[in-house]
Amino acid sequence: MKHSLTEQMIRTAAGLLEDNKTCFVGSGLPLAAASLAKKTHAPNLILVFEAGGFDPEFTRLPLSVGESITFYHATYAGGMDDIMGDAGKGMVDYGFLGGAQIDMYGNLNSTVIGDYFHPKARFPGSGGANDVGSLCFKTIAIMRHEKRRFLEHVDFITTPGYLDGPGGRERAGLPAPGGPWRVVTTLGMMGYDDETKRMELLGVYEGVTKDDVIKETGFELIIKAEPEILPAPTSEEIRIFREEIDPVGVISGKSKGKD
Amino acid sequence: MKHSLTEQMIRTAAGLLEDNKTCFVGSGLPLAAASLAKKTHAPNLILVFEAGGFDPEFTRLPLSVGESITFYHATYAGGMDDIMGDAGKGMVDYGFLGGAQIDMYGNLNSTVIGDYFHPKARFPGSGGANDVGSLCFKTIAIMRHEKRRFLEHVDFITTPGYLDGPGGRERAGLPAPGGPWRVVTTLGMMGYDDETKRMELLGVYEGVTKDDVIKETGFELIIKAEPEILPAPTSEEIRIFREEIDPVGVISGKSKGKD
Amino acid sequence: MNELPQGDMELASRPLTAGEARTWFGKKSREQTDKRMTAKEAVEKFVHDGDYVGIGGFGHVRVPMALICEIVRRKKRNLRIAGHTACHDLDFLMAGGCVSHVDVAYSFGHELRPVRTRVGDRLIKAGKLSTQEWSNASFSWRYKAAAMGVSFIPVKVMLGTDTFKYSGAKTVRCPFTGEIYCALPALYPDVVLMHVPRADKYGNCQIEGISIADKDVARAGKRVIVSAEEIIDNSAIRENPHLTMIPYFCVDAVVHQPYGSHPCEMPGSYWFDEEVIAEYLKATQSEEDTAAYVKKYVYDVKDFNEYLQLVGGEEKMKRLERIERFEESPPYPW
Amino acid sequence: MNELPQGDMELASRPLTAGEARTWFGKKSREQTDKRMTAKEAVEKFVHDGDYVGIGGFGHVRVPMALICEIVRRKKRNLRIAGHTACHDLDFLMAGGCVSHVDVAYSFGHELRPVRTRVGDRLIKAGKLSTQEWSNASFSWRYKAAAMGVSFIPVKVMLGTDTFKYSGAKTVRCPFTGEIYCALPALYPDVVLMHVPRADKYGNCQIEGISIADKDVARAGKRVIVSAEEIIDNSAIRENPHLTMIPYFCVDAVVHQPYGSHPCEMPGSYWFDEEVIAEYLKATQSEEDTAAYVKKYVYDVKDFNEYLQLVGGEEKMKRLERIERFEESPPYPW
Repeated sequence: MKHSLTEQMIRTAAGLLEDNKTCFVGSGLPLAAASLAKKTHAPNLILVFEAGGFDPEFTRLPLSVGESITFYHATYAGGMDDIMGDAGKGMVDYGFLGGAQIDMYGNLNSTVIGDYFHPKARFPGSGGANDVGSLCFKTIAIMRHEKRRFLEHVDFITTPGYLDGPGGRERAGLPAPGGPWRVVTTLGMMGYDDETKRMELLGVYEGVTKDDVIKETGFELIIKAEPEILPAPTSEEIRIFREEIDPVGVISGKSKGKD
Repeated sequence: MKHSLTEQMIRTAAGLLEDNKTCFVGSGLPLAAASLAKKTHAPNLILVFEAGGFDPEFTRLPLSVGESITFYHATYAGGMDDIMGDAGKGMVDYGFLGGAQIDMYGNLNSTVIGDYFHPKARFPGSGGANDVGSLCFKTIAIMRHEKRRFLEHVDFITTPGYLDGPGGRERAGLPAPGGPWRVVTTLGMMGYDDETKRMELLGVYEGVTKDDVIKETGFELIIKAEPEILPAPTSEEIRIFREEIDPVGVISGKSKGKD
Repeated sequence: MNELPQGDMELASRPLTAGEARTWFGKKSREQTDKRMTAKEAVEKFVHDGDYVGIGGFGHVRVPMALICEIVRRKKRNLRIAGHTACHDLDFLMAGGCVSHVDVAYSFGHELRPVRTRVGDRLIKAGKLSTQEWSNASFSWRYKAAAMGVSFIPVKVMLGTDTFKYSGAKTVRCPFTGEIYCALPALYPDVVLMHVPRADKYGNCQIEGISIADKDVARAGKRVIVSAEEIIDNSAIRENPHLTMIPYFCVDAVVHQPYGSHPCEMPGSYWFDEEVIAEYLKATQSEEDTAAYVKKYVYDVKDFNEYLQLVGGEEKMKRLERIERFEESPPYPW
Repeated sequence: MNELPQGDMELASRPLTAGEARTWFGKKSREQTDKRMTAKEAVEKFVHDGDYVGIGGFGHVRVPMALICEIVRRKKRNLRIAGHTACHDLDFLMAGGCVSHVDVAYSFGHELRPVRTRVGDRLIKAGKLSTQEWSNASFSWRYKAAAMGVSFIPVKVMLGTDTFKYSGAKTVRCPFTGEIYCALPALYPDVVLMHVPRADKYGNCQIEGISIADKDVARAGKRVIVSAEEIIDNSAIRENPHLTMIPYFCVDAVVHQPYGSHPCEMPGSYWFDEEVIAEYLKATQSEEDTAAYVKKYVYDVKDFNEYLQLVGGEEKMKRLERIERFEESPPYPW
């Protein structure tokens, strides 16, 4: 079955999630990825919502990380302070993040393009992203892979990656362990080099080359070996996504006449 | 009707409580006083319990400030952090305190007699007393009036009064306004001089003289005028106490064969 | 390291000292009086131009839209808003010309909806809106500090980022471990707007489901207006005192307003009115259409009940209730 | 003032750094597994000599007496106890010879009961028990700091007193207002003992009525043993997720123990067994009688259910239930 790029990204992100782990999810792609993981290899993955929902049983995709579906038949429905305290104490394993820009240390910008006081574009800001990036053990960024987004320096560090490199988080006072782990993009998947904390190419999608990735990355990517070809979604995974997770097409764009 | 000394003290403490105010109460005399106030001149006095109960409807006297009666048909039953946060923010007007010793600035000892590490007697410690003494607007101490209890210096400051006098609370960082207000004893009632923050005799019970009080006070009491004679409990007040508040005699001691 | 890092921005809302806090809250009445009034009365009495405003709920979930519409109708100006996931609530206040400053955590967005609101953008580009940055958890903890009656609270977020640099936060060292913490200033809004499922006439409120930060938000507000889907008897509150999330002594006004969160969701009761939200988002693409939207849905109706009629009345509300109960599929009309 | 005041005592339980906390709690399982076991198994597995112990409930209200009896039976030694209103719970552990240190807020007392326990007195005078001082609210906030994952929290109590001097607290200045605050160290007990009305087999717990500090105590414990009056199905937990006060991932062991708080009160279920408390208080007047009491009610019975038989069995329990429901007058047998 032919899959869309969105479905490829969702499958790649889903594959990162181990069973019986906790995961902060936002609405949209992260939730789709976590839902796919739950319906395939990680049935006991636990979804955590920053507004207070913990481990709900889904009936449809929420539009908001605070709407009632995020705590429908949940294990618990608390406050944001509860959930964020739990995360601070190391109870949340994964966190999904998005952004308009990312740099080689995984710092993310979801605040402004250009000067803060005279922005070319103003985005919603941190929301819970700074908190997730500060407190989760392993964060997974999901991004469009474009040169104007993968930058030497982001215009604004909304959410901490490794900040200025090795030891940067510790110097700033961020609690260890924690930090960026994977970046799932429209071209493939990156990780981070243990020593330098710089972004490293791990894999590409079928039909994408190393050079395609280099061309769309505005900083020097660490490439230690030929990137693996990431598995495409299986027919069953595509079916699950289209029929069970996003039948209306909120994420795929079908609902708004796209695809 | 002949009243007991306990009844006199309860009546005197009750008379201090204005309607529509909030009051931290412990079990025992404070609760009896607050209950009497509610059943006479202050029907809307609001009882607050440090463990989390707020404005319960009583059916019998609690033995513990945490037992279910302290939140039976209450307005709210929260946590100690809620209640103490409310108090810190100035939502609790009165607080009752007890102790083994008191000094002229209203500092109270409910921890040890003698040296801390080799005490002659060990008492339960602060409990919520330090918190009440730190956070309520006006605290009311209830004490036996004896020279060995009313001391120049207490052995241990468990609960802050005015500490070392004017400005003492502010220097220590305690939030203003707040502090000691009244002391109801087995002989009468004291307050505090505005300027010096020292204890001042305000009134005595029928049959008690100023000299009786001076004799049982181990520091110089401020006496600006002849102390007023405090009203004795009325027959109706005695009846309410004996029949409605403490029918079993838990507070009066009847239940344990005294009185 | 002698000099501890601190944010560059001046706080839009300075924390009260413990003494200032108790002086203010000490004057709030403890009396159990009937605080019911109309939204108009509540807004006139308790919302003033220039106020710093905290909003309960979560952006477009359980948000006090009836109170917000009334603030727009009464043309309050220069409000400064805590953007603790502020979506439709903040956006509509901006569309109504009421806002001069936003403390941003999540603002200027509508989460998953694909149409972007242009209201904040236009204000920022016109130099009519100042901002500074925080995070969602930071707001929760700033409110918690206020609820505790302290002026700051140490946390482990915001550190090392521009979110910190463009905030008014500071850093402190833990006196026990020597670690650096982000010191957040307590947030005491001048006025808090909150929508709840149930309240009694005194202001005791019950909320099911996630509480976000509302327990602390209500305790932090210098003045608090609550709107409620339903007014229940005080005896029902007292039957389950552990369900009282907000005690009456925090609350200054109680406004009875069924569907008071429309077009946003009321968990367990009614879903988003995505048709109305879509119409709004479309209108925000131009200044003129925005003004026309506000005129049609606020100025040209006398109150929120008339607005509810205008957007579809009982038939629409029953449909939103069926969607919330999973009895009907939701529309995605963007 | 350059030098800020600090307490003289060395902390009995140092706060974890944020990194230490997340390293410990990060290793706790998130898996929803059946954690039911006997009190014996739970105590053997999770309570070790020398542990710092936090106890839920309030002194003699909703206290985990079955777990405490088991600790006495298993002869755990040198426990250090958070005396956050510790009454019968702490006293009985001391009577059993299990305790070497108490962080006192309220300890060595039984509130309104006129007979004083002598257990603590004897230990202190024999030099067998060390102490330091805190207040009740301080304990609540020390647990809250731990629940938040931070190492300290600023508060406005204890300042200026000997309670502060004989504690391990310090002071800090607010970086915003310049005020002095008491800095409390986060409290992460090695093990927490907690009794609740209802839990599922995974450890999700519901509690009605006042919560004291239990929401935070459970989140602060490095290991947490919960005993429950009733085990309910996970689906019942999920019907009302906002009633989950303690989520399963905090909990290491679930012990099903009806009347698990006896002779103390279980709010809404059964009242104090004042006859047993009076017998205990009388016994504590001498070392020999104390030992005999412990032998009779702990060593000479095989478990808590046998103890319940010994103190009057079902008939007694039903009577305590009637008293709690106001259907019968309580005895005051001291």
